[in-house]
Amino acid sequence: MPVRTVLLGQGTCCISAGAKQISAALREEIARLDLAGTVQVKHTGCRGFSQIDPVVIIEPEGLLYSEVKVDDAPEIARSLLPQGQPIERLFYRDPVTDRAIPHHRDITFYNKQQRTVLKNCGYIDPEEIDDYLAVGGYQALRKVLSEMTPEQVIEAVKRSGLRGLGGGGFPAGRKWEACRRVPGDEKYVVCNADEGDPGAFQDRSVLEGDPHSVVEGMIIAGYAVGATKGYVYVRAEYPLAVKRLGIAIAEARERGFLGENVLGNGFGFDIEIFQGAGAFVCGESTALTLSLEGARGMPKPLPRPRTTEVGLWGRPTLLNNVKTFANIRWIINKGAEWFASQGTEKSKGTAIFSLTGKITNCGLIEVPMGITLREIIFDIGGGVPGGRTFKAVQTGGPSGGVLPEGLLGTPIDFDSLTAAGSMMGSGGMVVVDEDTCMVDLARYFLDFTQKESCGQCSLCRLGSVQMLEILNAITEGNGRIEDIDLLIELGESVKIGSICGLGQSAPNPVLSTIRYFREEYESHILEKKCPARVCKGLISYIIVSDKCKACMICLRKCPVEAIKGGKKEVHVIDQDKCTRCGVCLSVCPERFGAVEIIPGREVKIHG
Amino acid sequence: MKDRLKEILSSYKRGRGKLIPILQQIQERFGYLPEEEMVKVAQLCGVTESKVFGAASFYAQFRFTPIGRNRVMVCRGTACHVRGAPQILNEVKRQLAVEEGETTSDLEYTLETVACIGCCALAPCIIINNKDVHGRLTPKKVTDIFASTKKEGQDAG
Amino acid sequence: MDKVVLKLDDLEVMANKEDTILQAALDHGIYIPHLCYHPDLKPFGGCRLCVVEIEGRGLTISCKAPVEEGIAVRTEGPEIDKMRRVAAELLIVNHYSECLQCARNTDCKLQDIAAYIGIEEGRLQRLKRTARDLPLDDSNPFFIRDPNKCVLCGICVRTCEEINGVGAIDFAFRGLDTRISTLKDKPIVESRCESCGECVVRCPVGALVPQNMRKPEREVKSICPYCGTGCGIYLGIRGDKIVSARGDRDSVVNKGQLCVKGRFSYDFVNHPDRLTTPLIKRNGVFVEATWDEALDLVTAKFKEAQEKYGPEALAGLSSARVTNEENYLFQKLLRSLGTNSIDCCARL
Amino acid sequence: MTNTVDEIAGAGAILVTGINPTESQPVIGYRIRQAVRNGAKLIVADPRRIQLAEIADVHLQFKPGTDIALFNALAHVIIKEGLQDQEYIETRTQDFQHLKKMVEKYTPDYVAKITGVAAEKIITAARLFAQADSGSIFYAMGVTQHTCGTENVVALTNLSLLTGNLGKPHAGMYPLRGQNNVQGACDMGCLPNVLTGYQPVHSDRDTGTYWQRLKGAVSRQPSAVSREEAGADSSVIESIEFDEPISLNMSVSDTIRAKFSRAWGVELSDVPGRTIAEMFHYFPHRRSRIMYIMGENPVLTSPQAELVREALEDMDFVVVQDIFLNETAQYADVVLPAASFAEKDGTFINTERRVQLIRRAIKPRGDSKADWEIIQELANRFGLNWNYSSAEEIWDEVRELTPHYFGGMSYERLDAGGLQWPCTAIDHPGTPILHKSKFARGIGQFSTVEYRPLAADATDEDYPFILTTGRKLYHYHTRTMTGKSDGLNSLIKEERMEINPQDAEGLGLDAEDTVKVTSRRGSIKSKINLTDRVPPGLVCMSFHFAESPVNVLMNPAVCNMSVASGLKSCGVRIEKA
Repeated sequence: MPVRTVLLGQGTCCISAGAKQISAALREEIARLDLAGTVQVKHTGCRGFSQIDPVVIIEPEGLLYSEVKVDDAPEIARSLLPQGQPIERLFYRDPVTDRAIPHHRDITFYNKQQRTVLKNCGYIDPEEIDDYLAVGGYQALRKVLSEMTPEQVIEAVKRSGLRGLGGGGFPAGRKWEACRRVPGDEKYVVCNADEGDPGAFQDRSVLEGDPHSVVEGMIIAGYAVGATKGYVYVRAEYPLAVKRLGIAIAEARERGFLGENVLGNGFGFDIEIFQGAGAFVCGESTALTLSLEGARGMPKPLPRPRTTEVGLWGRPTLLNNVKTFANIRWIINKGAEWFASQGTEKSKGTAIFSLTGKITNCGLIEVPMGITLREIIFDIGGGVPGGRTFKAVQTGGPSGGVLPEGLLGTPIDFDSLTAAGSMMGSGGMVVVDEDTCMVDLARYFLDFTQKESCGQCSLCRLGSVQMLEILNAITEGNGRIEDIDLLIELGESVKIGSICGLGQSAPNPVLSTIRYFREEYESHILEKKCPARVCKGLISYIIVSDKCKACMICLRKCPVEAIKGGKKEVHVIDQDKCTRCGVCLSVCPERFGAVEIIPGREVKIHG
Repeated sequence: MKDRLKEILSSYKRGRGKLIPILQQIQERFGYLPEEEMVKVAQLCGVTESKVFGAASFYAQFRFTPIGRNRVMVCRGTACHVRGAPQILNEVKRQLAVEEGETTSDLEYTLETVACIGCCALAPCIIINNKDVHGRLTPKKVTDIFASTKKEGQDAG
Repeated sequence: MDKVVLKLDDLEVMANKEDTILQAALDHGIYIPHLCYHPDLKPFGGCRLCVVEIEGRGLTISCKAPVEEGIAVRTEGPEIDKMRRVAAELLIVNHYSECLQCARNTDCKLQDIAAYIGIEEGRLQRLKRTARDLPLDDSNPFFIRDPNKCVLCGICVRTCEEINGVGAIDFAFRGLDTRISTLKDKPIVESRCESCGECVVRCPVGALVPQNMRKPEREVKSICPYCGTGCGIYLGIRGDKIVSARGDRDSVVNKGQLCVKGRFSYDFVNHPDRLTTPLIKRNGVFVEATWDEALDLVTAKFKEAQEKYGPEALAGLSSARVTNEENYLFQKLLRSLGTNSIDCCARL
Repeated sequence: MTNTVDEIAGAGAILVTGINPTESQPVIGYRIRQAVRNGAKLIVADPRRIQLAEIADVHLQFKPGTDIALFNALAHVIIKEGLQDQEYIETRTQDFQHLKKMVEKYTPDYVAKITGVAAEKIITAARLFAQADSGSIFYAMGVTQHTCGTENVVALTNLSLLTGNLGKPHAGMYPLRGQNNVQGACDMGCLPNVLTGYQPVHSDRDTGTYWQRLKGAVSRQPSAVSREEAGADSSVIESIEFDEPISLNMSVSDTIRAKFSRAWGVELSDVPGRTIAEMFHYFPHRRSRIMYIMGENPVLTSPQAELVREALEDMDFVVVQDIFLNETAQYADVVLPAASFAEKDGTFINTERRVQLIRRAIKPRGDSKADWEIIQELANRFGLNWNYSSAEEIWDEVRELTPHYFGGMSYERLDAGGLQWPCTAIDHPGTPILHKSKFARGIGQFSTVEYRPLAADATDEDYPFILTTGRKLYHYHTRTMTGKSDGLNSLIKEERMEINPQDAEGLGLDAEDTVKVTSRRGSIKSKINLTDRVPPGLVCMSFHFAESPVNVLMNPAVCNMSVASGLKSCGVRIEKA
């Protein structure tokens, strides 16, 4: 029996950081040292702390090595010899205290979290069903099939208070019940894994790290609503998730969890993977079903029957998010009451966020509902790095909004976030600092939504473009003060008038940035300055004369020959010629740091 | 009510359900969707050619012109954006002398952007040929990447 | 048919149970702005202009909302007006603006909406023009497609699909790039389009217009002269020429629909090759003659042959294209002249 | 047509054979597609992959000339699986047992060998048609223009009767009319043997006449329905529901002749007249000496045009009355200029038996006159002393003499919308559906028709391809009208014979090549269209273009029952020109 297990995260992010090569090297070394009998190397999903990937964990000690390189493999292997010692230099260092932390359980990023859905991500091999079974996998399904009626299952989900974790927050139990009630012997269960929100990757991580939990949840849902067929609609940009889910489904079928006669119970259910071809709007239920049917994913306008009544192929269809399905086994195993005891009055259980942006500890986190933004950002996330100042946090992706520092006390739940002008959305949480321009951020999100607009309804198609054009003008220095009110008017109309959630929420980033950062808009328009020094039209590159060593690098590299000067002659940027491409800044040797960006364009005096 | 239901159900030609997977396979094979193939798919799925094109052009994944030997995707995810993706995209454009969605004239590179590849910790990043992720980029690093890949390409050629 | 009573603004109206709020309103003379609704087609819900408020329930689009007993519907109100105005303004700045150069000038739904809302120049100027400059498709000899005037109501797409079952066009791309397209945006003649023009007659704006369109002065009801279906038509007349044709919506046969021939192919009536005077062949060449000369000659020859060979010498071939009355007289004449040798091309 | 165009969209199942409605009757094509969208099952039986085949549930792509075997096989499956409408058969038909016995040998496997259609497809098609709530059958020239045309129709009628689909909504038989007033021309008595409303002009006492042969066919396969559906020529009186059916005996025709003689003030002949085929192709000794041709172009439309030209040249005198100087007019001694449909009042009868008004919209071009005015002037030169001042007056005379068809159809009523015959009285609503409660004869008769291999114009070594004909959407008939439209001409410029790419490759043909097509009767030239709409071995042309007069190639052999020409297929040889 192996004495030790080496856990190696193999999520997309880990692999991007080189986890595959490390694994190969490590295995080779272990074989070379003849440790194969006592050390088992296990591939797992991502553990979520992307910032320090690739991560190697040694169990049972619980040692964590961060930012491991291929060259570290021999040393890690040697440390696993009976006489081996932990490798201190690979320990994670707390960014605040700079203290080395050997054990993963002591890392603040982890110890403030409450992992349910992500519990096994990073601990089990997602390509081995036995690993899943070893942590109690498919017990919920066995229990459901042997002890519970479909109605009892639905009752349990209802009592748990679980709400749809795809963004909408519709009570899952009620949706299941509605789907069960519609007569029909042909129904579908669809798992929405079309995670198109730029800046969110929790669905991917769950599918890569613990795919069986989703499969199990779907089978239980199928039993509860009376469906025989399930689809997982997953982005084609997630090849690893597709692969692991495919393996999981095949294994589940082999073990009798899927098929015509699940666990000999007479209940038949099977799952097919459908790879979404890239359309953000397909996260909307009717668009998603149209997409499954091979059509353009154009959401169907209200009033219309719900998807639970007329869904895929016109049949009753239960559509839930990856995380919603992944929660089901816990509700069944630990009980609805256990689940309902977590979180807040109206938002039960946990929330998962992709914590990114200007944040020290970037990664995937699972927290109890009700935790405040401040706890997430500063305790788990470690605050803003590089001594910069926190400015705002953006949640909910393109559909959400930004919240300023004053709202950091806002508890995380569906309703509080919405009230603050943002939303839970699909769980993106992007922290921005003083170097981020809020106008540019709003422009960025609108650029995204207008590209992703299905083009069907006039308000979303044309309104989002109109707003983008106005924001472009503002960021280029051509804004008019009345544009702010125009943005609000357009935004509110698009909000009221668009067909689907994508359109209705498209103005949120603009409206919330105006709400909390109106002065930034005003300085763009009135002072022609971008305070965050981002908007090209409203900044200037200058060469600080006493830092300039007249090395000629920037002068030669400037594509428009806007830099004057010569050998031993301090360089100066001709602001009329400068296109603000930023080449000078990137080529100026770091030790000089002579090129700086300053807000505004009235800088000729510097010449 | 019965009539309405009948109408709803009969409007579905289920062959259509395989449309997108089939298009994905075609693109896998050709790198893009050739016109003749779309005509064949239409017949196979029992829909008209315009429907095939309408659906295909809706999704970001599908292309209608041949693709370069190397596919460069610049992530335009939020994390990448706030960490400087626009500059990265500009630099890539300049390196390859193409705009987004275009292919270099020597068919060596196709430049695309992608909503998010989910490597937010590595932001800003690009992914080449769907496998090589280059993260924590600066414009300078971009220059290096293409200098080396171009060289490799030449060596291979 | 079951009826329900509802309130539309201050009017209490009775509507068919199957109707939508928009249908009920239009039936009762209450105009609710709309672009993408067409009575022949399933509702689409894209233009968002037909928004109304059902009291106690909030806003909804009236083209998809069914009437219900007792509901009170408001077709105007501050929130509705604001949203509708913005939607209309967005459409207008996205639309080619030279109305006088448009074949649909004065017969345009977008103009109707602008008139209803009352466009303020100052408001429009705040917005960026998003109208495009895409190439026209004039490949079809009978109609022109102008994507720059298209409002993406999808009526043409639905017509082609729901009315004709052809499906030559569909929405393509998305966002601002969304357009109505054939496979790979090729010219419409290279698609499976059957040139029936059903989309042209339903287009609410000038995005689909007949080539060389001339508005008729008056219309005359008739029946299409082509195949045996017998579609009802209205011929559009200007001066003494046929300049257009449209389907008769009241005809139970075609319900307003026509094919390419029935809608666009009346050139033959005014064609210079038409026979305008009797001709007599003299020495192998046709020479113009008066009616008297021609008919006298025919009479003389008929009589001559009858005397020489008997009445059976005469045979007549009648036409599947002339009227019943004429066919009747034709056989009456031949039979009156003593022959039963009359046939038509029923078997050809 | 037994039912209406309006009912099509609600059909439960539709069998389309020998017709390409999306090109030849486009609006009916829309309705069929609409029916499919509404859930109808569509079965297309056609050697070509016509457009409707693309949306069909089953496409039975049979070898040309094997229609009867196929239809009998469908009957076989229906009976074998007990899918027939037993109650209908018992109450409304007779001789079911004969049919049952006859179709016994037409097993799917046996017929698969004959037709080249997979047995499973035959079974599927039979089930789809028989299990639907209602089933309608669409056919036209592709079925009737065969040497066995009438038999084909009988076989189809058997299917309709078997499944109880005659006399109810959304069902029935739809023989589609190619021209706007074919139905009217026949209903008006422009046939040698009958007067208006198919009233017999003479008895069948002479042998060898058209009428006699028709009667012969009737007695061999006495299904009332099938004869009516075989085409207007066989729409004999008894097939229709009249208040007082007119029986077919000698005294009746005498009475009728007397009635018309009295009304017209002339003595009517009871000498049988000649059919079009007889006028041009057969019995040269019985050829007329004088031809009066109104609005027709037989030089292009008749099979074996050479014979027609010869016959016309041989005539003493030819009068052509038309709106254009067409190919036939070249053979005329006198040409009379007629007014177009837009320049006169009158009525047309459409394919669903609906009489509809046309109205004068503009005045006749130049000195041209409405056909009826020309005929009247001619009549008066013979001293017939006619005095019609309007089309309506003529119509009223038709109504008076044909009360069992048109009695109730005043112009006033027609002005409000068309009416479908029979419409016997001014308060009669017209008849949308025929045979609703009973057949004219009281009972529907199953008839037995056996498949016979096509002998007349089979393929052989010298003529290895089968040529069939069809219409194109963008043209009409011989293009006398559509050829004047620049738009239509630009959409289809010339004839292009459809040929399978495989065959073209075998012949070494490129897409832009011109071919010479030769049959046992002549040869013509045509460009080609490489398409898999036609299977290998089959080629297809239209008769629209004078430059490629396909009927030159055709076999004038007639169906021995209905005298329709065998225009639909013949063996040909194809060479690069």
